[in-house]
Amino acid sequence: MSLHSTSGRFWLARPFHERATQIFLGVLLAALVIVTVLHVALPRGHALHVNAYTVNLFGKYLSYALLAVAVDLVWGYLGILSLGHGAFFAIGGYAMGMYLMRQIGERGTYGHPVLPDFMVFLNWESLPWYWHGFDMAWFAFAMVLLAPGLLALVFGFLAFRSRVTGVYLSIITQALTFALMLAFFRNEMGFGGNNGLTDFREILGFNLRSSDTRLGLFIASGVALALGYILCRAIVTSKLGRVCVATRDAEARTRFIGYRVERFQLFVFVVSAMLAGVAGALYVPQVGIINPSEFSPLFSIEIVLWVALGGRATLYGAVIGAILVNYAKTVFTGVMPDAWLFALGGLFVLVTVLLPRGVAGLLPGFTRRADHQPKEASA
Amino acid sequence: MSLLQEIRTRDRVFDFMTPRASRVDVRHGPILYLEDVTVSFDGFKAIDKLNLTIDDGELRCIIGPNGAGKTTMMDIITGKTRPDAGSVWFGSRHNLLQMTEPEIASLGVGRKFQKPTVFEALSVFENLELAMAADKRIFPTLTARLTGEIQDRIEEVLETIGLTGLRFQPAGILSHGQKQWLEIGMLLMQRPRLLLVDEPVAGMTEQEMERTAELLTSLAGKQSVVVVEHDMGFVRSIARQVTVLHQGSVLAEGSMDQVSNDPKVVEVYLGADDEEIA
Amino acid sequence: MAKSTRTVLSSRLVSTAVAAALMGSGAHAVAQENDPIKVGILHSLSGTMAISESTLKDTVEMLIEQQNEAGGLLGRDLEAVVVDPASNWPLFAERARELLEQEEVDVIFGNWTSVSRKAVLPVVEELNGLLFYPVQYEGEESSENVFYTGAAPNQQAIPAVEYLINDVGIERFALVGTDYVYPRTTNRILEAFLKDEHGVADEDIMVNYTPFGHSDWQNIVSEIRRFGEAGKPTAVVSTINGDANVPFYRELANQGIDAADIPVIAFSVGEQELSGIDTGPLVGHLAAWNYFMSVDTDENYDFIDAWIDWTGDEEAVTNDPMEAHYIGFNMWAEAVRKAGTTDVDAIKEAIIGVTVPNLSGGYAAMMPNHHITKPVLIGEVQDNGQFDIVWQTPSTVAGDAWSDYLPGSRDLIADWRKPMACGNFNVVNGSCGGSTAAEEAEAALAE
Amino acid sequence: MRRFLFWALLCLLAGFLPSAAAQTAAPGSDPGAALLETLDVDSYRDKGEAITAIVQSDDERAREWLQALLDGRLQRADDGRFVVVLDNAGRNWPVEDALTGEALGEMSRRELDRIGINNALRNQLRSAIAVVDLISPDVERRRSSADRLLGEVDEALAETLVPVIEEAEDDYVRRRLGQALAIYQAENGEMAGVEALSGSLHPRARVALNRAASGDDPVVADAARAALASVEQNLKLNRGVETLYFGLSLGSVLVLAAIGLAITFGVMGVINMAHGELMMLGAYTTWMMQQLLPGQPGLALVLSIPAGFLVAALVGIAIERGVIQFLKGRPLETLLATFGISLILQQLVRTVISPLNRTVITPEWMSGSLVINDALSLTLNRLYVMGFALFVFAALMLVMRRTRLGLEVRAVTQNRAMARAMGIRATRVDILTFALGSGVAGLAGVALSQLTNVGPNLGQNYIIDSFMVVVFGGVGNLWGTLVAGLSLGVINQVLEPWAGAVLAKIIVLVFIILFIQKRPRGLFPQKGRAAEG
Repeated sequence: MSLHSTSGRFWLARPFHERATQIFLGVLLAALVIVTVLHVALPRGHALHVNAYTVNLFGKYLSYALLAVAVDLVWGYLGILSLGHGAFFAIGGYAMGMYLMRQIGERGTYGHPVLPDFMVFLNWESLPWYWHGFDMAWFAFAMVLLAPGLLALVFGFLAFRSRVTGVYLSIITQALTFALMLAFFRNEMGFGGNNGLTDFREILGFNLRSSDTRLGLFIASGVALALGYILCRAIVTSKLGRVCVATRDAEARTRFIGYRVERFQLFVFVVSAMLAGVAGALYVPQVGIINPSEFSPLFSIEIVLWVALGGRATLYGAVIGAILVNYAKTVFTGVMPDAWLFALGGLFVLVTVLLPRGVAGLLPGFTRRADHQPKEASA
Repeated sequence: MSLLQEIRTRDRVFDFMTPRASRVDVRHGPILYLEDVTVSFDGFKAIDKLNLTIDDGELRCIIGPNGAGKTTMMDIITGKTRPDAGSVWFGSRHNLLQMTEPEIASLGVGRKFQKPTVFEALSVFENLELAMAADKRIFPTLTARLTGEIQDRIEEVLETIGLTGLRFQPAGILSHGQKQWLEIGMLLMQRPRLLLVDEPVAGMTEQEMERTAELLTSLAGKQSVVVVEHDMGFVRSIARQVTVLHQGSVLAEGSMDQVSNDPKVVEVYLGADDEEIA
Repeated sequence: MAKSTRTVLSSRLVSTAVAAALMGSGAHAVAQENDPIKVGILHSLSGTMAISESTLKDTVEMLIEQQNEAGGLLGRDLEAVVVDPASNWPLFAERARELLEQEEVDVIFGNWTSVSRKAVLPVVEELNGLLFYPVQYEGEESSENVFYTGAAPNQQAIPAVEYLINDVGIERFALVGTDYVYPRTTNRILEAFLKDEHGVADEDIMVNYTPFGHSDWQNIVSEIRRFGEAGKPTAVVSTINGDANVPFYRELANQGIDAADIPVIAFSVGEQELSGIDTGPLVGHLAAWNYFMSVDTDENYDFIDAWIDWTGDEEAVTNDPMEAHYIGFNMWAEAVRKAGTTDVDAIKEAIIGVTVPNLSGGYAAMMPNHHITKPVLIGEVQDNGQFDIVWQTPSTVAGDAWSDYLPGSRDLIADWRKPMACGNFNVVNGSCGGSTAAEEAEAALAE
Repeated sequence: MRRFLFWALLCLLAGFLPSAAAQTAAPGSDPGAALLETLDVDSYRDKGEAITAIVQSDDERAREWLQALLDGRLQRADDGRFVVVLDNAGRNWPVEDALTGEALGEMSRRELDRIGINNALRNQLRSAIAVVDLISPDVERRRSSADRLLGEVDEALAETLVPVIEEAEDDYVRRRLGQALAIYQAENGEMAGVEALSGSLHPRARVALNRAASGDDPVVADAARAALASVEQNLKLNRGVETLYFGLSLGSVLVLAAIGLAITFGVMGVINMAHGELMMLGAYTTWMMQQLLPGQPGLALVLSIPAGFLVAALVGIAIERGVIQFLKGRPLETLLATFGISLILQQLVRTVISPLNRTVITPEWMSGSLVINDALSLTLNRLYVMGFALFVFAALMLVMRRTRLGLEVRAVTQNRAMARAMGIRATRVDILTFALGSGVAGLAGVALSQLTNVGPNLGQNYIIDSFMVVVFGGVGNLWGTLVAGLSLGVINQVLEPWAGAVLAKIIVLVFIILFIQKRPRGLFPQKGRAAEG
């Protein structure tokens, strides 16, 4: 029983002693290596050659997977169905985007040394205060964590303190991301409005338009996913993780045995938001643009579907779900565009009705982890 | 009995985890003190000028017909519901109306719900582990390790509540009675000064009832126990002091015989059924 | 749908399946001489933009089929490679990469929104592809790999405003638009233009921005109404986008503003948009385009008939971006013939200066800045959802990549001919790459 | 440019009284042909003169021609004949001869050349027709023509107008013409006009006063300014009322959109993300009805009220039976499932009907606005929507409070088991409740079809707002929904003028988010242990 084998150990070390985690990390590592080898070693045109496009695609999937893990952490283990995690993802993305914008420097179409293009042709005199510092990588990367974390902290503090839970929480998280979307669409905000941030040149001195850099980003995403996964596992296998599950299933009871539930919720919520931010930061350089549509409630809800499809409260389920759905999306929108929304919609219905435990529920050896399954997420 | 002694000696050994509950000041007077407490939902007065005093180490049974406000009273004591008026004191130092549930809980007020609520997704063992008196702030909880001592302690309580065999089963699969026991076990882990027990024997077999009675009576003395119960037989078997609630205020108080002969009480109880509305 | 396309799709299905099996290693075939020429089509077929873009996809497919019936190009058949970016901007970039890297298409026709173009731009430049962009846009851009067959601001907005001033005698302007880059830039250009060229006073210009799909226009319309009560002839210059238009015009009509009092001239309302509006109350309002379905030329009627036959819908309408694709496609085909190859660099050389007939009885030429010459037409809405052309520039206007009215880009020009070959050449300091704004800023920093 | 009006009116007055309108030209050499000939020129100025000529020729076909020209239906065939197009849809158009009026069958648009006009000419034509109509037997025409002449009067017309004003037996016409005259005078800086106009709220009058105020005669200018100032207060008041009206109308839209949700979400606890799409279906039903009953948009609209309700309700039932019943007590899962349904419904409409928006015609009696005074007029379609919203709300209240269904619904929602025990068929109640909520959504759709696009995305634009309204108002409380909807509407419209549309929306959203923190259960929360959940 996992509890006994691991819970005596140092909390961060626990995941490595879990079979599920070992398998997961193994598979992930293998995937990274294979793709890299097939991409680098094999000549272009070889039947097994993985071209830059595909590498890029998988890089994107991996960053989505990390995002899904973040959502599963709050939904699966804390019972908080956040319909606004896209917001944290997007903010992390914008932080990265701002860094990449500043890296363009004089290579912009107007060749302005400081101001990004969109500011030049919208006649901005000088850089808005919140753009300062983003020319330094360390600052920008710190912001990737802090900005979403801070938003989550403030929002979560208010929400959990006043015990907004269940459906209400879901709906106001949705309102949050919707409001942010409208805000970022406004050009006065100084984030490029609808066009967002694009035309990136290089990251940490590497040319973003070379396939090597893209391979690097792909690997980086993989590593980030692995680390994020380990962190989340460490949390959920700790006593704190069990408090979360307790909160999820019987919040009042947890209070009566002396846990300050709202603080635990806040802590996990913030961690999750930061992970989402990192995912966003990895996503942006790979797709080459960040714009407010990442804030759209629809996207946030889609993330939840990935988790639901993969299987709640398993973490690796979230990863599976994210990759499956997005791969399906890539194929479908290519082959039969009209069918895509039908497929997506159908997935939503079928998974929730027929597959409450998701794909992970079908995997062997799942039952042993069944103890962490939510009995239901009720309002 | 001997077993409980052991527990007591044990907790002197491991006093690093005796709850801060000891801070409760009962040198002068009662451990729980409700005065003129009133609360109403949409105009309906669930509790009406309720006065109640529980002495340290007392075992008190509270009975009353449906809607008498028994559960609401517990909600108020544990901080779940805020009264419109009145005051609630824990010992002579702590005003419970200014504290949150967790604070009240860590002060040493343990509650067993009417409908047994355990963490169904967690194993019996984990349920007890969570309930155990310990540093319940975030980071200590995150880094907490399961030491041998803690395991021993949990094992003992498992013994007490007779769930040793089921320790790694999810609490969800337990029978109703077993859940009742588990919840009591969680109370023991919490080591409270005051236990609020809401219908502990509902759905229990005769033997289980007896063991419960035994347990509660044995607890009394070191900890104060307040039992809300419908089963008159059970009440009779444990009760020293009985309080009868009716329409949110105290109708009668005294020994079981006194109250059961009280005409008001008899009248109130005519036709009252054995189920309280959730 | 053209059979050529279907085959492609199925083949892609297979290849993707393979890709799935081998973790997406796309199988490549090195292009042979007799292989079909691959034409990528990058228009959203699902999502919010499908409304506008799906017809453009059909247009290109129609053009391709016509070309094939005419014997293809260089003796090779053309083959449409259709992908669906699903109105999702990052997906646009991904799809573009797929087209160029996986499908190895020879040219791409696509994009509608500016943001999608911006998303695709780096990819097309990195992989050295060809992109024909058919929609009127805000300018301020000239890429070596992109050909802008839609109108730049000086080919739509400025002539339209001049028409209002000279022919209608408007003295007061309400610039109303959706809050994104095209209206923002256009309105800034117009503001500068009105003030500098026509001495319009500040209080005679009103600017207002609304979010996408804005549906409650009561306040803004009544504001416009009051704005129009100052005793000067007033007009609304609308850069309102897509769905927001219906409620806007409805509100105008209901608050009793008709074209005779305060005409609205729109830059994004075409035949297709009108097909979703009850046009009764719109009659007399204006739109500025480079093409209208009501253009009275035989080329146009042929095009319309072909379109109606292709779609099999008697009511099918044509619009400006469709003509842009018509022109762009013919220009590309012409350039291929001229260069005798589909090689991108050869085409980039060959296409500059290529001239093909447009649908309004004139000719369109590809300028060195990768924009084309277009006539500017002003049309008045009629009750049948068509435009009655009331004014037209005497000759065609050459697209201007960099506006003369914006400080940042005043002294920039684009010329992709060798030796200059620069998209943002600064005529003041004679260097490629950016405006004097750069030096100004540096000076500012130096202080 | 306006000079022609003088001649027009003069000869009209001299020429014929309403009755004696028949003076056909001698058969054979039709002078009309020559007249029309002069229209077929490129320069709009020449066209203008040609129009003047037509007006002056007391040819009784003149009005027809002008009207046809105004509608762009006066065209010339390749064979040189002038024709009036009867219906210009499709590739071939039915036409009739402009001179003889005989039907000429269909002609291809390729062989027809329209006589183009622009807004200037359109104005001129309208005024010309107005002048012609001034002495038409139909009083409505006379009135509208009088309205039309506000601000169109010129020197010559001014003189000739005087007798008309005196003779006009309809005093509305008299008053309007008087105003028209005054406006003309004021614009030319005549004191008389300024005085006559002082106190008038009519925008056109204020335009005139504004001009007078900037005139060179200081006395008149001052008087004009005074006149303008005198109505300033009144205008402010009107503006305030207007804003309030805007707010309420937006609010009533929100209420309509949310009220169905208040039933399914508030009462049943089901989070129906497909609610917006049910509204969309209602809107499309309206469109369908208008397709089924061409030419009678009004009737179609009225009929689509029950139809829309029915369609949405049926789909609602399908959703309840097909999905929601399996997710009892799992609200968050319901949220996801219904979201999936919403995607499916949207795409269904896209593929089955069209991704393009559909045209829904606003019936005559709903277009235009109700004139309170010259400065304040309330747009009719929104007025109707408001009324409709209140009607729906009242109806719902009635159902929930007074009917057996309402009783059972409340029973089931409060204690399912107990209700069951009392012999209430809970499943049936669920179905009916959900059907009711969905049906109401359909009604909202019918109303929205009169305000905004009828397209696949209609639903998405309202779903979030509706949830906000319900949550803000307090779940399970219809009154709360009403109050919340209206107040949010008003707040939004009051903010908009100075914050701008986008910011206003954001502010409202943030406000709601914060409000929920303060009062997690909305404006009118349900209290008691039952609600503690």
